[in-house]
Amino acid sequence: MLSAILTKTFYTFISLMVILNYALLLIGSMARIRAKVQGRVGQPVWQPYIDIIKNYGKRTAVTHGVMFYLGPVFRLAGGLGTYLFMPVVYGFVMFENFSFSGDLLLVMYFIFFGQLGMALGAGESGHPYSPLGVSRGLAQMTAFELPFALAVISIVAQYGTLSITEIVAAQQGGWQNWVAFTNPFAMIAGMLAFLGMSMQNPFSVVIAPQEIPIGPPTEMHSAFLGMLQTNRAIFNGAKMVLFMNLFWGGATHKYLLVAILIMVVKTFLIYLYVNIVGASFPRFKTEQSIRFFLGVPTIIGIIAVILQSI
Amino acid sequence: MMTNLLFILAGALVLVGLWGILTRRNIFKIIIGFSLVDTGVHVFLVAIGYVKNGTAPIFDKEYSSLHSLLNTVDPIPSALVLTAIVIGLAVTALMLSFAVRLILKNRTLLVDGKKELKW
Amino acid sequence: MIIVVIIILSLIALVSAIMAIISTDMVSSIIFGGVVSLVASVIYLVYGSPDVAMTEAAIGSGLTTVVFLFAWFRVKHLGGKE
Amino acid sequence: MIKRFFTIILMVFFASLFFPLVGLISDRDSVSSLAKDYLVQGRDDFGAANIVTAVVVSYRGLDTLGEVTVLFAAAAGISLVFKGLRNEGKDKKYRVNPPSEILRTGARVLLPLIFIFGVYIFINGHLTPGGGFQGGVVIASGILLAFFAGNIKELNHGFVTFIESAAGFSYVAVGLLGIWLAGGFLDPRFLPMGEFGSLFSAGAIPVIYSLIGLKVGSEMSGIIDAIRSY
Amino acid sequence: MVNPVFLIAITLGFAFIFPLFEKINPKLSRLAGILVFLTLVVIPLIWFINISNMDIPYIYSSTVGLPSNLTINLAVSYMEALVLLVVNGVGLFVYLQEAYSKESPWKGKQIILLSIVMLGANGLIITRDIFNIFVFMEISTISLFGLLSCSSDDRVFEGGFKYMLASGLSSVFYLIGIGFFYLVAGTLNLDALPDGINFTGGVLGVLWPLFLLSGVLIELKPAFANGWGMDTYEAADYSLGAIMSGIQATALIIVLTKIIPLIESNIIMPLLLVVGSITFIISHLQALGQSSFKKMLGYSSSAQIGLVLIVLGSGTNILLAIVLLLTHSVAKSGLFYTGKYFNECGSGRDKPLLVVLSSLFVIALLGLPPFPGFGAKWTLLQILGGKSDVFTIFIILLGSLLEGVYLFRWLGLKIKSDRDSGLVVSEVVPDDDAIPGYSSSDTIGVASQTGLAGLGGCIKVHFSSDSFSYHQLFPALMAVIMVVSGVVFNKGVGLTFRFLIPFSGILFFVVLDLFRVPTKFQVFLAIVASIILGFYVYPELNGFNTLFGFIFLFGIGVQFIAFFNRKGYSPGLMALTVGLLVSLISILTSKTNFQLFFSWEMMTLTSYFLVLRGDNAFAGGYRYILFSLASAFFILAGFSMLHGIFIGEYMSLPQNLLPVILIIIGIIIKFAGIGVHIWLPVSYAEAENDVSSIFSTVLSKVGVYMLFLGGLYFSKRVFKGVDTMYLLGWIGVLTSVAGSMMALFQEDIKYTLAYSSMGQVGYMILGFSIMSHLGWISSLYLVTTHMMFIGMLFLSVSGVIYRTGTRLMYQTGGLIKRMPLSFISALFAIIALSGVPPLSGFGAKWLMYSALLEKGWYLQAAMAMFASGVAFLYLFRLIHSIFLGQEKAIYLNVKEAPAPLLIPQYIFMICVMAISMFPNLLIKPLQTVIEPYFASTVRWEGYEVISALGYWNGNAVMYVTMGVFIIPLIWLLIVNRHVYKVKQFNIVYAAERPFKPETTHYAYNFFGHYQKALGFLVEPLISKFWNGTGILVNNLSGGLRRWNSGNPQGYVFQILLYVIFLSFLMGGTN
Repeated sequence: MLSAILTKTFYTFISLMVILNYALLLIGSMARIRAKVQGRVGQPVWQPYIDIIKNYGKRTAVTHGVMFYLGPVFRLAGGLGTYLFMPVVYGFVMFENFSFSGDLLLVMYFIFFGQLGMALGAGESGHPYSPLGVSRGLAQMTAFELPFALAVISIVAQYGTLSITEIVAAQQGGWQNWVAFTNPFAMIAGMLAFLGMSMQNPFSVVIAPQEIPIGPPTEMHSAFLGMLQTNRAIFNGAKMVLFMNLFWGGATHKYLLVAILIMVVKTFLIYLYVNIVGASFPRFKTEQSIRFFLGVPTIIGIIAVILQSI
Repeated sequence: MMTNLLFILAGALVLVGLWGILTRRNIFKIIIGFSLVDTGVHVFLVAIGYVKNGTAPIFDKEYSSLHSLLNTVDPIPSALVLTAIVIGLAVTALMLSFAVRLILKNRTLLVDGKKELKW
Repeated sequence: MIIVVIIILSLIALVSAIMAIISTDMVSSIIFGGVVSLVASVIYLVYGSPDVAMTEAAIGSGLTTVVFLFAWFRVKHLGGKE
Repeated sequence: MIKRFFTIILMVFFASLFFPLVGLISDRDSVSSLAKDYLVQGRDDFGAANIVTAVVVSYRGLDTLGEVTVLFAAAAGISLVFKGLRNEGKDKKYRVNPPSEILRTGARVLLPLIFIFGVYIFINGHLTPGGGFQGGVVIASGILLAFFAGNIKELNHGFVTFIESAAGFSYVAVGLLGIWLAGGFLDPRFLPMGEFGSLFSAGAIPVIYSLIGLKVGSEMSGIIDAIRSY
Repeated sequence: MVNPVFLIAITLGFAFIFPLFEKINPKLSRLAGILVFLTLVVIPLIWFINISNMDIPYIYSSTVGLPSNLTINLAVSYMEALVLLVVNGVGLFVYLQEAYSKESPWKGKQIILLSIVMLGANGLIITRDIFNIFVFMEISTISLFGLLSCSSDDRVFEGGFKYMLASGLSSVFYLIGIGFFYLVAGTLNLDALPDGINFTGGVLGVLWPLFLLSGVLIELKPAFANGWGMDTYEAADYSLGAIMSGIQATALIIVLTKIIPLIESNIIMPLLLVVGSITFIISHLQALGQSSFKKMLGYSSSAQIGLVLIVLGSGTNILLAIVLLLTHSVAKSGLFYTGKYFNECGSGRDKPLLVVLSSLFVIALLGLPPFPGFGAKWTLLQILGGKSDVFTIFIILLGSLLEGVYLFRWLGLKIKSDRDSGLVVSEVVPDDDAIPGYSSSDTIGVASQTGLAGLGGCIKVHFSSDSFSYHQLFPALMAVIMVVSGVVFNKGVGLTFRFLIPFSGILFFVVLDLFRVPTKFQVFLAIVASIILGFYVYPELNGFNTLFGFIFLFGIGVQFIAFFNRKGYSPGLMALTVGLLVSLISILTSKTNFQLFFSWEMMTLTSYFLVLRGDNAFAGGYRYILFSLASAFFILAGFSMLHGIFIGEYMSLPQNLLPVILIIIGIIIKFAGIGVHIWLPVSYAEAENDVSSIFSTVLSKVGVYMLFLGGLYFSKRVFKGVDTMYLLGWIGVLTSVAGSMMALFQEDIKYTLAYSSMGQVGYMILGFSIMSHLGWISSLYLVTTHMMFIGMLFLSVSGVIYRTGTRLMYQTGGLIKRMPLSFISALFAIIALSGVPPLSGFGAKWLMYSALLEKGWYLQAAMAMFASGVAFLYLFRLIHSIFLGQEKAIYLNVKEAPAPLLIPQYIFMICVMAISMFPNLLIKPLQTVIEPYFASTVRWEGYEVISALGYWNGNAVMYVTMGVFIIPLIWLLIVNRHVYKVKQFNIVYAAERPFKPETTHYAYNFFGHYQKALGFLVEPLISKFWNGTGILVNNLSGGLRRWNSGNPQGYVFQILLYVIFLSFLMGGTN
């Protein structure tokens, strides 16, 4: 019994390491690509590593109370939780994490866990900008939650199961039976919702750099900020993996390394899509983004659901 | 034939009385109308008791009980009317006294002069 | 024969009833009321119920008219014309 | 104007309610069955000559009791209504000319006659037409005449209420006697029937009628005294 | 046996002799009066006892010892003895009140007239002769006029004059009726009618019933011809009001019961039905708009007479009509007197006995338990339901609801303190410049229109000796007699003795209140009582009852601890709360429909008075009772047509579905479905803090219990092509979305929580309506867990309100430093409530969504997710505005919430943690309960619950989350070892430090942008709609009131018109 637990923790540790490093590199390289597109030299690809090491290195002597202390911890736990209950690479024991003990609903609701943590920590900090950012973030979250939920529901209606592994299994066998192609409306609604999740430009009012300096994490610094950045990596990674599994047939292959490579390519493309949209759109006000999400994406989502249910 | 005449009279008295109550605005005229209706009803009741050329139901020694059956008037309606007339007086007297107090309070004889109690 | 008497009496009663209602002077309309009940008591006599006749005469024409007059004199000073 | 119009419609409708039956009912040639029983048994049960009195006092005694209570209540009600008004009406003091000569002397002659006549009526209630009510009212009109003629200035209330209560109470007592001694409530047969047609015949009917006479007389005068304004 | 004539002889003898007697010795004469009135009560009592056991039909005596057909007969049957007993009882009550009243005791003539009124009433009831009825009618009306003349208000002569005209006319018609009757029948004696005579043939046949009936009906003040009566009610003294409605009306109805058998039934029955229904509805409407108390009661008694006419016309058992009539007569005269004392003293502030008495009388009038009217109305509706006479049922219930509207409005305003504005607190965000107080916007429209709004007594009522005068003893005696007779009658209808024992608990606590026992001690006794009740009831419970029994008992029992927080002495609180608990438990243990409905109504009443205890709770209580009454009447209509038994195991499926639909509508109103929800937020928020926490934890579940109770009924659900359960599902979802959306924009904490509990109940209903194993499990799981975490949240919030004194979120802030324990329990509560994974809330969400998806209700699932997202928003707003953010200077020295409030919170927290760790602790028993209804589709493997769609291992999820949470925490602790807390405003803030840091607390209009985007969804359309109906009803009643123009000739015109109306009803003359 004990060895099973040990191997399990070792496997989880490995998969965490993989996703952490991959995500950090991805963020670094994406920032560099964006810079090149805008004609700048841009920061080195491993810049996120530097930030994290710098932040963890710094010692701080200031805290605003217990909740402020627990804020980042909650946030990181949310990110890790979302990641751990999802199979990263289909078919390999090493990468299936704890997906057997919780299904799609659990993962969706774990996103809330992260949001709650950040909100509480920010609220406690006493900085006026952070609750402002939190209220915007939460409002936007409920908005994009609807199309995402509709997309998820139409997939569940299509395959009749909530567990992610089965959904990925059902999409094997060539690109033509990926959800993107068998249930295109769900994919569109899902990807539009993913824009809202990614805090990229059209919907970046939550951490609007000039308006309310980086919103909720304003007061965070040193180790707290470091923890938030690690979470930013893992959480984005987890979300990309989730969307890959749900819509793009997940990453699977005979050999582990090739499967990981497929996962890298697919998630890279998803992240690229988000950044391109981010780079080319101005920032929405909160009510505009709410109205946007409850408009077209929701209608597409409803169509997707109706298509599946007849 | 005799009772029909009385029915007509009774009906007419009642109608005149009601007409008086409804149209006259002087409180006393209304009460007079009311006593007319009362008299009309009493005439009606007596008319009901009349038997063709009947006499009063009062006997003296000579009348044997059987012979008397033929032509006496029905005693019951007259008994009723006796009570009804006295009750009529009691009601009219009480109504008059209420009317006097009402007129002295409202300082007008007209019935719809000053309405304090409505809807 | 008796019918003719009845018809005459009924007519008198009706006319005085109508007069009682439409006459402007209050005392005369009270008197007319008295006349109606007087005629009624005569009619009762003719229709064979003397008890009722006596009561009607005494109460109808006697007391009612008096009570009316007494009440009228209490409020006469307020007597706005009809 | 519309009010007048509606009243006419109302009158027409009531007329249509009454008059169809006028032609319908012809004279009745015989008395109803109940009346037959009263006419036949009236003489034997109560020995009263005047059947109407028999019906009023004994057969339907409760009605008459009710009737007396109505008058009693009306008298009490009227005195209550005018209690508050005692002064206002009176101080008007119309220019009341003193009773004329004829009235005064006439009254002096007539008063005893009226009172005797009244008493006669309610004592012979069971023999001749008339009875308690009629006698009482005659007495009351006698008192009325006394007011007009100025013989009586003020009706002394103590005496009137005494007669009223005493007569009423003894009337109820007679009724109760009826239960214990004779058949039922207000049954006059506990006194001897006496010889048909004579003064002291028909059991307690004359007693009841005289009590009623006294009561009605005092009540009527009470009412007149309350209402009269000068 | 006593001869009936003595009733008449005694009163008459007393009346005649009294003037002399009073001259001799006034005190003694008054005592003699009591003696006489007492004998009037004793004689019928002897008859009643003898008749009921010797069951001889009649005590029969003919006056004047001759054979009965010749004379006037008096007869007393079982029914008449009962009526005599009550009528003379009321007479004695009025005599004692008036002869010994402080200010203006009645003297000679008035006492005579009162005894003559009693004589008239007794005569009317016992005589069997038509003309005699006329005489006694005249006696009672004329003596009433005498009494009228000495009223204090001098408008009485105007009213009296109209009354006389009307009663004169009615006696004229009656006399004409007697004439025609005598022509046809030949005799006047009701018992000796010659049979075989064609009674109703030809013209004559119609005339005599027309005139006889119109004579009696006009005297009974029917709908369109009762202006004269109402003016008299307004001007006359209270005692006369009691006489008119208590004594006279009752006697006249008995006269009517004598006349009805004479007339052919296919003419009289429809006539009575039509006249009764019109009077019942129209008079209630006219009473609605009244501002004068006496006139309101006048209209109400004419309406009650209408109800009795309906019962007589519907041909059901006459005893029902009599019971309704007698309850009305006693309750109405009692109400006249309590109203008199109330109006004299302005408000019920320190008049506890008056408050209790007038509430009892109002409840009795409305036919609510425990009074006889309830049992009578129930049996009546059962019989009507048997004949499926839907129209009459609808009329009766509509009328009772209208009566509830104005009676409870009066009662509420009288009890509530004058501080209470009587209007509804603003529900939408107050505009920016509004001072942090309340801006009143709307009410059900009725209270403010009638100018009564300012009036009202305060519920903070305390028994003080000076407020108690022996005058209130007599109505108290009446109320006690009524309660006892009610219990006895209802026991006859269907309550077993064992069923009534728990209700004696209420009396126990009332007695404690009388002895001014401090609340703390009472609470202790209440907890002991609830434990005993638990053991007493536990063996009987099975299936759903055990679960809901646990919820009710555990929920209220734990929250009793919160009552320890009350200082000093608050009377009535424990009596009502224990009453609520007992009625909830008896709902569970009731075996028959009647018992179920009895306890349902008791629950409604006790909870109404609990709501009314709040400071500004008139509007809330008023809406609460109106909607609860409406829901109860729907259910009553449903039960009456159900024929089968509604309780679980003896289920018999109904033939048609209409009754089930009615019951569902009633239940929807009870759990505040989307269209009928406006009462819930106002009443939950305005009740006192600990009371409103009981309401939202326990009381909101009763509607859900009723659904489960009738579970099998609702499975057969296609009604006219509409799948009722699908519809109910949509109502559930819409309620949850609406509840969450509205909670989002509230500034007042309690309103947010009230809307939130409304939303959560929407989920439970959605779960039920899925009608599958998983659906029911999710609903029941949520029912249990919701009770726990809304309890935690409510109590922690009431702790905050208790300490800071304000209910507005944006006025507080940063309380985490002052009240950490409340913060922790609030944090756990919002995590659980919003469904975030580790805690039990997620379990409920998981079950719900898998049930929805398994069923295929995809859109509902999406809406539910959106609603739970919005729920997460307002919960965060709640905890942020209160506990996080900037601290306010005035709340710097706020202490932690008192212990009694914290203990229940942490008890609930333990349960929540237990269920989160081991979900099967709760799900397994639920499965066994639901097994008989739906096959189980959920498998168990160790701690993992697997459904057709997905799987969830609560235990593993908890461990992983703990692991993922603790490792980073340890890492952070290691890195930032020596850290010290910083003062309030030491933050990286570009601008210079604002003078007062708390101004930067971002809490007011927290989701402003959200409101800009989705505000249109929350427009108070529904409350506008209900206000519209309120105003419409008010204008309707205003219009109807105009009909009685006050002009005597107008009234005469009305009466004559009414006679014509009756003649048409009789089928026209020729």
